[in-house]
Amino acid sequence: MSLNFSRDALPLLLVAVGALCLPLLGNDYYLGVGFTLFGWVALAQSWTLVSGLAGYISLGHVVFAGIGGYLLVLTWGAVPIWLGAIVGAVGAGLFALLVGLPVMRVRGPYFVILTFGLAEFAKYVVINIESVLGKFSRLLLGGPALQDLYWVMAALALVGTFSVVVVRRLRLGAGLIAIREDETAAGTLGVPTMRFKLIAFALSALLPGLVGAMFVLRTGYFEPLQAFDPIISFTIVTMAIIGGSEDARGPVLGAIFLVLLSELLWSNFPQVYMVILGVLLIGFVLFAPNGVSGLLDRLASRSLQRPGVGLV
Amino acid sequence: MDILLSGQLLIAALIIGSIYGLVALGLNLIYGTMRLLNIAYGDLVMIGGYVGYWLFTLAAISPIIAMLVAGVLTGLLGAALYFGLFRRQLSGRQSIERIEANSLLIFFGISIIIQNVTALAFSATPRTYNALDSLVQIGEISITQSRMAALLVCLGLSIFIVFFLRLSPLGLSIRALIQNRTASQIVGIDVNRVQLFAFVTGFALAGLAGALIGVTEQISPFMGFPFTIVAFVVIILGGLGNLAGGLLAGMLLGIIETYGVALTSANLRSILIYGVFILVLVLRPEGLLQKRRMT
Amino acid sequence: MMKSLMILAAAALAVAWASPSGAADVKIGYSIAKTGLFAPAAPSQINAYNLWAEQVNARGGLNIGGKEKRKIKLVQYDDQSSPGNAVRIYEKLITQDKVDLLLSPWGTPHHFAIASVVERHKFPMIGSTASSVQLRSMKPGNIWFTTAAIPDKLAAAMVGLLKNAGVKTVAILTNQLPFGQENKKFLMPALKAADIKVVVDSDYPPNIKDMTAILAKVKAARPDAILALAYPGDSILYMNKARELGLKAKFQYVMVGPAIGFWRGMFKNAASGIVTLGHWSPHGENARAQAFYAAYLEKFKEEPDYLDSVEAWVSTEILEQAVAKAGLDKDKLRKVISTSNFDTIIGRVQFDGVQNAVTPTGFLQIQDGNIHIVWPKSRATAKWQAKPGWK
Amino acid sequence: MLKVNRISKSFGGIRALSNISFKVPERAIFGIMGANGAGKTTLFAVIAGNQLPTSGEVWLNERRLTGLAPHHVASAGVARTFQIVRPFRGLTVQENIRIAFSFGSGNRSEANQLSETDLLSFMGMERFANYLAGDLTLSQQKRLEMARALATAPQMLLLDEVMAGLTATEVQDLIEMIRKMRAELGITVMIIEHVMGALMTLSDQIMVLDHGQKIAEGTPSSIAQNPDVQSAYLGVA
Repeated sequence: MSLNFSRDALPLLLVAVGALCLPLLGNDYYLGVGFTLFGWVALAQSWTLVSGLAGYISLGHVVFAGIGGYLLVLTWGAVPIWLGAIVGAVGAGLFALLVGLPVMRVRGPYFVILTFGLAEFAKYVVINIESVLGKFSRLLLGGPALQDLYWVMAALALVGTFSVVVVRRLRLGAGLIAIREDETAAGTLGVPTMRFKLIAFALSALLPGLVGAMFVLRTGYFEPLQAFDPIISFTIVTMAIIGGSEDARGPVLGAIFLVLLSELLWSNFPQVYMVILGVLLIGFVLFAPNGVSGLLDRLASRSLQRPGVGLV
Repeated sequence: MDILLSGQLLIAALIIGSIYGLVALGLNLIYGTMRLLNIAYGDLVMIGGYVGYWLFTLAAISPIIAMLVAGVLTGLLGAALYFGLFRRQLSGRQSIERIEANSLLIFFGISIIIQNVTALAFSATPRTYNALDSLVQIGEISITQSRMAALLVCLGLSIFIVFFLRLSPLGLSIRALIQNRTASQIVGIDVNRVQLFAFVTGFALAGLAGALIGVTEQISPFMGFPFTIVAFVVIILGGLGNLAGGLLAGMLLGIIETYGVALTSANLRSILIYGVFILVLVLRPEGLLQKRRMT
Repeated sequence: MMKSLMILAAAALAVAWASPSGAADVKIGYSIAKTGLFAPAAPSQINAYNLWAEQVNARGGLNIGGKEKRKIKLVQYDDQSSPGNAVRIYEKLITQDKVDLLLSPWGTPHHFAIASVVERHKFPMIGSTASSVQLRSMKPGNIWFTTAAIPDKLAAAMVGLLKNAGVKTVAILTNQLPFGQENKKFLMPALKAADIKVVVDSDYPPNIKDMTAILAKVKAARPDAILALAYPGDSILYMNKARELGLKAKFQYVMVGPAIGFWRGMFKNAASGIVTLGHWSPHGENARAQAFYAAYLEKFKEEPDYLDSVEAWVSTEILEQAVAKAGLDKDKLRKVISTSNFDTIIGRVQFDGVQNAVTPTGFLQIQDGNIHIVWPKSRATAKWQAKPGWK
Repeated sequence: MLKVNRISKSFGGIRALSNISFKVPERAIFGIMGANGAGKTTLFAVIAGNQLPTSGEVWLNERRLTGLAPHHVASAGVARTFQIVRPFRGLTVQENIRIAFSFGSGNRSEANQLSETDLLSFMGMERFANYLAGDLTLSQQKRLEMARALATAPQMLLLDEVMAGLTATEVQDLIEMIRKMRAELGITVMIIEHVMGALMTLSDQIMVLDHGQKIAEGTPSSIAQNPDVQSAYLGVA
């Protein structure tokens, strides 16, 4: 049961050391980049729990961030901010539990499309609630400073990374991987498939709820169309594919890779950046399906005996 | 209540339904035969829109002709993509689940590329043009020529394709491929050729529909996504891979869009559509019109 | 680990160095949507900024406090339509790129999102394409809004115009996006107070694809006026369908859309008589307005957007005049912007707190292919006319 | 040990199983034969909880299995293999087995105290321990499936055509192995097989299905002489 350095310790170290070092660079810009980076790490790690491990690819993970953000907005002023954020996370988790029962029965491409549809559905429900409440976008004035948000987000990224490292070592993780590989076989071998899928789905909703709340605090502004923007879901998937979704390394490497790339290119060539992103995505899917971390593994060992998923 | 009985509402439902049906038909053809989830589909509609725009603006060519050009162009793009990216994927030993998941991501990449190359080439500024805009009067109902054309072309083409698939030898092999891939190979169907045909036809239909849609909407590099969503909703309702089911589901969605709104309230439009979509997926993932499959 | 951090740092530095920063240039930064949801809306604003920088540089550069002239270098980033990215970009512009001045991003959400950034860094910025009553809750001092189209004022002005046109009944169709909802919220009580009856009131989602059902109800109700609180996409739906159904209301208001060049290109004569939101027209006496219109048309081969291009241009005019007085010192600049009078294409502008205290809220009408101010009467370039019917 | 009571299963209008009843005594090797589409695999799916029967019940000793989810059936002590193999392709052989170990029935009998390594050597797969399951040959994958099923420490094992496509020597090895399972681990075996010779030598008892109906049950020799079986299955008119 020893800790595998590359799979487990590396991503944790990357996040922890990164979180401590970025503020040393001195200005808001780096904190801002860090905030975004860690936000993506937390989201992509959460996604990995259900989509990487159990293989149920969610194309609607933004729904949890949106719900978290919206609950924070609804409780704004009534409860302390930290409590509002926690309400957001719990709300997102409960929502996952509730819809998970029917949703997690649906498989393959149906599941992918269903999660997408679910996020859009939730978006329009929130738009209608806001319209009934007579609200037209919400302005939250006097939220926490960037510094504070940065540390919270860094902590969320660390928790997210840790959760993937831990879950992979639990029976839960082994069961989820078995479900991904072959759900029917997993069931006959004694894996309680439905229960595990539900747990994974609910777990994968908690952190995004908090991240969504942080996003809202960062801009001080809430509008459903932005909070439930499907691009967020797509970006999560892209990061996981480019990084690899087998273990906790993938989301960290994917997020770093994409954020760096965007900081480099995006200034002067926004559309070119997007085109490169598209090319990269296709390239990784075709030639390196296990992402950057898969490439690392391949470099590390060239022997015939393959590493499998590294279950412990 | 008068509104519900009016011909105007009926024809609106038919127009939307037939556009949805045709757009979904192309997507379904590609999914059915190859299990590829083309989420760049709406972007092909966008390309069709631009072809119509430029041909009209630069050479005053009618959208009716432009739609054929658009169909050929997107069809060629389809052929290029098929040979460049997908043929290898499809002939490998990968499992269907793997192909589906991969294709989703590859097409997402293609979608980003198409959108942004278009934005680089033509800028993000929306474009519109004024063509086929005189009103046609049919009894009580009046309708612009462009929408009339959309109705006739989409409906006609859809029906033609469904009959083609039922009656022609090539259509038969496409249906065989949709039913059972391995068996098709065994009975000697040239799977590669049939796939190429379905892929190219699917792409061409999107471009063609796009040229018609572009007459009545603003054209911009990012206009495609809603069409992708709608097409997916439609083919889920009709059953993934079920071509005739998709056409009927397109009509059904057109009816929800018009009569649903008339009966309830317009602000519930998207909730209604996504609600039906989610219910169908959860309760009958094989589609409203598909028989339950033996497991 | 350290390696990737170093890469991160190196990358950021590379970006900073890559932008040539000769002492002679004034760096002016902004973020805008080049990709994503809002990308189609952004060019009207980008064009205005580019035209301004080009004209200023052709005049020898930006007048800094009356002492020197320096060439303008625009630093533009894509915010991918996300307010969160806009926040990050303005932080980068201020702390990393160390720009001398800021221009505003596109859209209300983005303005609101970056308000706290300019406030924290005490960096004055003149806003442009944003409107909401909520902007008044922004802390004054580092952000200002040029718009006169704030929904509560709009409601009052609209009622004035409706009464003037002899309207007794209206149908209201409202997009569920924030600006539509906000306008409706203020319009309803104002209409009631003025004894104008609302005969149809229907909200619809932003991704609506067909308006037949709604407009059939409107047709049956025969209102004097139709107020379509619409955005560009759905305003096209409205126009197509209203024309097919032959809606005869003499007053037809389409909120956002008609002010944009491409929109009018689509409808040509059919758009005649449509009233829309706006308080600028090139057809008045204002020489600056005529010059701007001519220069824009020549450079971009299309008309400016009567709302977005105009607001963006006004913000550059104010910035230019303020810098000429105050130089680049942030404190002086803040003081000058807060207290001075500016001469712009929408006339004299002065701020009271965060908002434009002078420009009256107005409406435009398309008449024979031209766009005229028809309200308020004091600024009208033409009289309001009943919609002539659909050709 | 296992009691199947009037099981029927239909899909739409098609009856895949009608009114099947039989008993499997403890430590038996119980063979099932029948043509393709006779309902054999459906029967396994119903016993293992992969499919719900339209009517009827399955009992394991005193426990009713019908209606239980597959993982509950597994923890009750019934394991199965699949006609079309379903290894966890992206996992190594060892990982495949480890998963079955950590889930599985949880009540390891005294006879079945095999460790992971024991099991690998029992099945003769030690040297493949670190291979990806997807890289194995078909016959190795079939072995892996059996190993994995054994790792759940079952009281009863359902083997679905594990010999199809194997060479004569491989078949012989497998027969020995199945006998060893019963002898050393005390496992009751139900086996579907098309390789007639193997089924005849292995089984204590054989049941014959035809179009979802049970047409015969008895010892191998009695089955071989049964005229109904001969006409329906062996194609002897």
